[in-house]
Amino acid sequence: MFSRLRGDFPILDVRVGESPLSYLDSGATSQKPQCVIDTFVEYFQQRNAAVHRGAHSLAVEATDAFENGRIAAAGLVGGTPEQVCWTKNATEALNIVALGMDRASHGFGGDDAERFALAPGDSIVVTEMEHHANLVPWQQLAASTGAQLRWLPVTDSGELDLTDLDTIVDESTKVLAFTHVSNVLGTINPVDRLVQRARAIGAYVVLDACQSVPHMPVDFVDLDVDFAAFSAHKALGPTGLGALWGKSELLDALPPVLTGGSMITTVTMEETEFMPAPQRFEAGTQPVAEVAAFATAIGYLTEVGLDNVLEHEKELARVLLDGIGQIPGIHILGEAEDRIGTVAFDVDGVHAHDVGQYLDSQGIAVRVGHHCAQPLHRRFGVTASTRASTYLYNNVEDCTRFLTALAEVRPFFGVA
Amino acid sequence: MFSRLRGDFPILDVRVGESPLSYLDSGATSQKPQCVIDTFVEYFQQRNAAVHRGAHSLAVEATDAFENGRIAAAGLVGGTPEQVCWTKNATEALNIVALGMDRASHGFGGDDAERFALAPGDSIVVTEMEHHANLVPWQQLAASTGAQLRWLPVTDSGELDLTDLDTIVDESTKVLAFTHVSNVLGTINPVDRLVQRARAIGAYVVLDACQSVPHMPVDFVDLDVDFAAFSAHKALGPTGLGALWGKSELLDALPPVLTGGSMITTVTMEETEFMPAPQRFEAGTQPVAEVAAFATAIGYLTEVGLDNVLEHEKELARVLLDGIGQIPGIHILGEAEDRIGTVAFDVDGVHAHDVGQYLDSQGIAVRVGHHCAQPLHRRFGVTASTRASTYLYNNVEDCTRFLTALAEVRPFFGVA
Amino acid sequence: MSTQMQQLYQQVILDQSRARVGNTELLRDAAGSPHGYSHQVNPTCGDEIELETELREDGTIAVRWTGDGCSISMASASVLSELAAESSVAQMLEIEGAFHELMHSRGTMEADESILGDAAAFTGVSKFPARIKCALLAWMAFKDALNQAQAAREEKHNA
Amino acid sequence: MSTQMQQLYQQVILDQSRARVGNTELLRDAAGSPHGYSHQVNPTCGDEIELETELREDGTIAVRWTGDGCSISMASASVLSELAAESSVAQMLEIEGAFHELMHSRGTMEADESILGDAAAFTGVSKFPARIKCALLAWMAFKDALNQAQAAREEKHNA
Ligand SMILES: Cc1ncc(COP(=O)(O)O)c(C=O)c1O
Ligand SMILES: Cc1ncc(COP(=O)(O)O)c(C=O)c1O
Repeated sequence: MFSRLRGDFPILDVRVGESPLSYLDSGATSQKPQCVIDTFVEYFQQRNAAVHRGAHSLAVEATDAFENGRIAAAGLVGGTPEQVCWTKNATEALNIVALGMDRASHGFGGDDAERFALAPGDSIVVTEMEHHANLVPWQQLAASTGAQLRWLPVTDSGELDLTDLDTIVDESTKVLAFTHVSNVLGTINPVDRLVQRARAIGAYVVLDACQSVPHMPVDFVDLDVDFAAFSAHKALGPTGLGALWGKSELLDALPPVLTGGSMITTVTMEETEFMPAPQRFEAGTQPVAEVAAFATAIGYLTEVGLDNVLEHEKELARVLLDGIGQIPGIHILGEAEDRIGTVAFDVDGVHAHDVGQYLDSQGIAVRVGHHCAQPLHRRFGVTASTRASTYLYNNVEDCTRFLTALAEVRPFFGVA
Repeated sequence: MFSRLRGDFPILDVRVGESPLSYLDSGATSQKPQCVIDTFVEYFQQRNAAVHRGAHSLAVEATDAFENGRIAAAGLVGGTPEQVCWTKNATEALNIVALGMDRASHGFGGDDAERFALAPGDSIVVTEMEHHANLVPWQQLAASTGAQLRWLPVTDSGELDLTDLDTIVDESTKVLAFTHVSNVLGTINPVDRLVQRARAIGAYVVLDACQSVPHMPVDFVDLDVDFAAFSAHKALGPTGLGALWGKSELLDALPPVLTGGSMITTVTMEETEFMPAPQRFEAGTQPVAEVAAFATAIGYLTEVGLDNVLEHEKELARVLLDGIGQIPGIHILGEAEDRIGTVAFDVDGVHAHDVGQYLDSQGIAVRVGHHCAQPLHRRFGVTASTRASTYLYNNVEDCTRFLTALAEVRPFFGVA
Repeated sequence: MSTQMQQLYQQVILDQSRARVGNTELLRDAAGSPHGYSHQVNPTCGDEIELETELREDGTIAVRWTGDGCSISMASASVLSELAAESSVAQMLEIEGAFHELMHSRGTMEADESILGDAAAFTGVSKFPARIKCALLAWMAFKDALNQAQAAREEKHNA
Repeated sequence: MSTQMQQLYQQVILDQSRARVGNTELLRDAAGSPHGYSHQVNPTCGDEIELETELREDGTIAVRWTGDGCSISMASASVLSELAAESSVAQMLEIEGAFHELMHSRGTMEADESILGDAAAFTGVSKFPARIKCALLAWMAFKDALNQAQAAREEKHNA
């Protein structure tokens, strides 16, 4: 199955200079199958209009496309369509939660929102492996409310160190925010264990699901998290779209951050009443074509089966880990057993940027740098790493081409 | 010229039931020429990647596409590319300013941001004709800082009533936020006069340029505003994209609202330093395909010439105003001389929703409701209106089809 | 004129939208019996209704409303008021359920006139997704206000 | 191996990236003469440089830096330090200007070796937009630090 579906992704036929392309940067953003591209074309050629606003036929069709996207997303991650709020990316989704709590802490949202208020003496817990998108907003919330920011450390093998879980997450903890899967290490974190602890002390759980939703079956209801964020562009969907998922009763109580049209009931010059979720978080004209295209992407992913995707990636991860292990002078960051097909590493004596450049000259696209996780890199004593990340369209040949080129890197730069 | 370019818009060939489509709802969102759609296809088939992040060739091409969009936008509205910050829509852009000032008022952004701090005793001035997107965020800022919200009233003819300008905008005023062109009345407001007053008392000027940028030549540098917002989807561009424009020294000082990846320089677990504009406002993965497509849209608009677009729309407005004036029982909202091709009206005895439904049955797409301007409708003593709004692809035939159908509305509903 | 338009704007609807049965000043706390009040807004178009229900001693329901909206929403409030005048609470709940189901059928359902009475005239609305909310506005207000009236009655009993 | 790669990674660059001329502990306020300091970060990849310039009495410039980055950025800092040791302030500003222009030429310019010396080896970098910042990192720090050193000298004169 996986060898056949490569043909659905036109970009895989692009050549880089004289080389074929091996795209191993899906952790940053995924490529799109033709059916997703077609949905864009079809939407703009046949049904483009503002949603939720007009009585005219195009507007009705556009609204249908938009709301069907919500239904598809709820099918993908669990819960009801009203629990899915569209955002520009996952970063906005995480910010909506942190900034909504900020506003609640400053008296917005009335009694309903009081449950989200933080104050000095409270704590927010994140982890040392967070993407900046799930770290910086919490730093800002801590700064704004006087709450303390704490974090769970990471072990040498790239897993969360839960030794002190019960002291780090304690009675003072109001929010526990962590990533489902590390975008650098590929580690799948034990959501159950963390949710259990949060429930025991009554903290809200915010899950960064950016690297899980595209790569494995995920059900936020089963996981029993309170809020979750993911982005469409990493899951075969278009750029310009992410989603915030939340428990309805919480979403309806959280003060909105971006305000304006389409999220209000009554507006006078003096004051405004907001709609319930999801509209309350969807101010202004929405990414409608993007939602329509994402619905197609979700259909595609569901057809393939996310359990199959995970299995396929685990196989590729095995090939990558084994292969890299045989090349001298390369240190893998984190070797967790439970993982997706993402592997980051450091090359002795050659900076990641140079590694990436060399691989690119062979048509192999990887990501280099800190991957928006500076603290995690600091934890491993490096400022940058090279990351190969796979997806359902990658095959063993991509991996072996990558490994062959990687073995040439240190000789090329004269350090072996 | 204008008759020829209709062929560039595939959606205009869609049929609504048995009728051809007359799309008169461009005030809500515009249709897209084929070249813009093609850019999407080409981007996703050939150059899709995360920008500003990878060293690999696709990432370089994607970054080029993204940054060339910024150059194109600066070409459209004046200033330098760094003055253009991409947002999800114009609503986000306006919120970035209001929420940035909110954060500045609460001590964020250090000394540089102090100039944006508001406190009790200060005032914020808007107008009675604002879209909710340029009203609600300022209400929120007033609520959060204790500043007073004031507004300029609207005359019966649908223009800003500037009689009391000097007392409404006074020494206490820190922000003057107003729309360049009303999305309901079509009125073009006298930016010069308002900017002059704001300069005299040292207030920041925030211009909602959503309805001007698509329909007429606009140069924010010439207008001498401090911040401005517009959206791509109303200007032949894709959904999911808007822009905040600002003076560089102000953008660099305004505290960011959404935080996360790609907008930081250094992140530790404890704290974060932000990049200057535009990156400081572009957290997370950006709408890259959308920016690429918008660059194509800008090229198209520039080729046609925005002075020609305005002239064309003024002609259509004349046809609409004259025609509606001859139908008994219809009241036009605002009859400003200086206007774009947007006309809203109230039909005696028939609710706007029913008017729109009738027109739709003839293939004529208009918008009905409050058009995200409840206070303005209240000002004119109605809760809803019907709005016909034109763009460069509309022709006189669209207007006459609309007028013929409109004349049938009251008879159909038995009120004439 | 398309037949869809004729299906949508049945003569019953046009007539009822002018008749506006039940459109009268609200009594609020001046109402003698246990009562409930609801204010519903359709944010899309600004349609609004304020509706109150009063549970009279004799088991009948009085409905009063004021509002502003399109012919569909006004006709729906009018038909609702007419039906309320002739029905028991249990019957009204049955009608409400049937009406809700009909509206969400996207034109695939036959209306059961024996339950719905004049409300069956709204069958055509279900083919116009943007108008379903208009037809349901008064019914949402009714359901909400009725709940409150019932709660108020409970309270009175227990007091 | 593509010829573009060979153009990018000239032997001079590979050698200089290992030589790291000028890579030594900073003196900061322990420096005798007027000096300036700059810390530059390339947010894309995390490359960092801390660089200081000292304006000696005899008109020469001392450059010291510490940093962490790719071969291009390290080689660039190294070449810069070598050039600084042989050049006047005016010459360094000329080189800086020429280097900046070369980097933004996208491969369309011939490097003027008589001005640029070893820095001409970076010509190939200008074809790799993502790497231009790497090559410029040390130069941005140099320009910033030099400005400060000059300001410090002014101040000393005026004091
Ligand atoms: C005058 C005006 N301001 C603001 C907006 C909001 O723009 P957007 O929906 O792109 O956020 C609109 C359009 O909806 C508008 O017409
Ligand atoms: C783990 C993780 N969290 C958050 C993000 C941010 O997502 P986005 O860029 O779509 O906002 C990413 C990807 O960049 C990620 O990998």
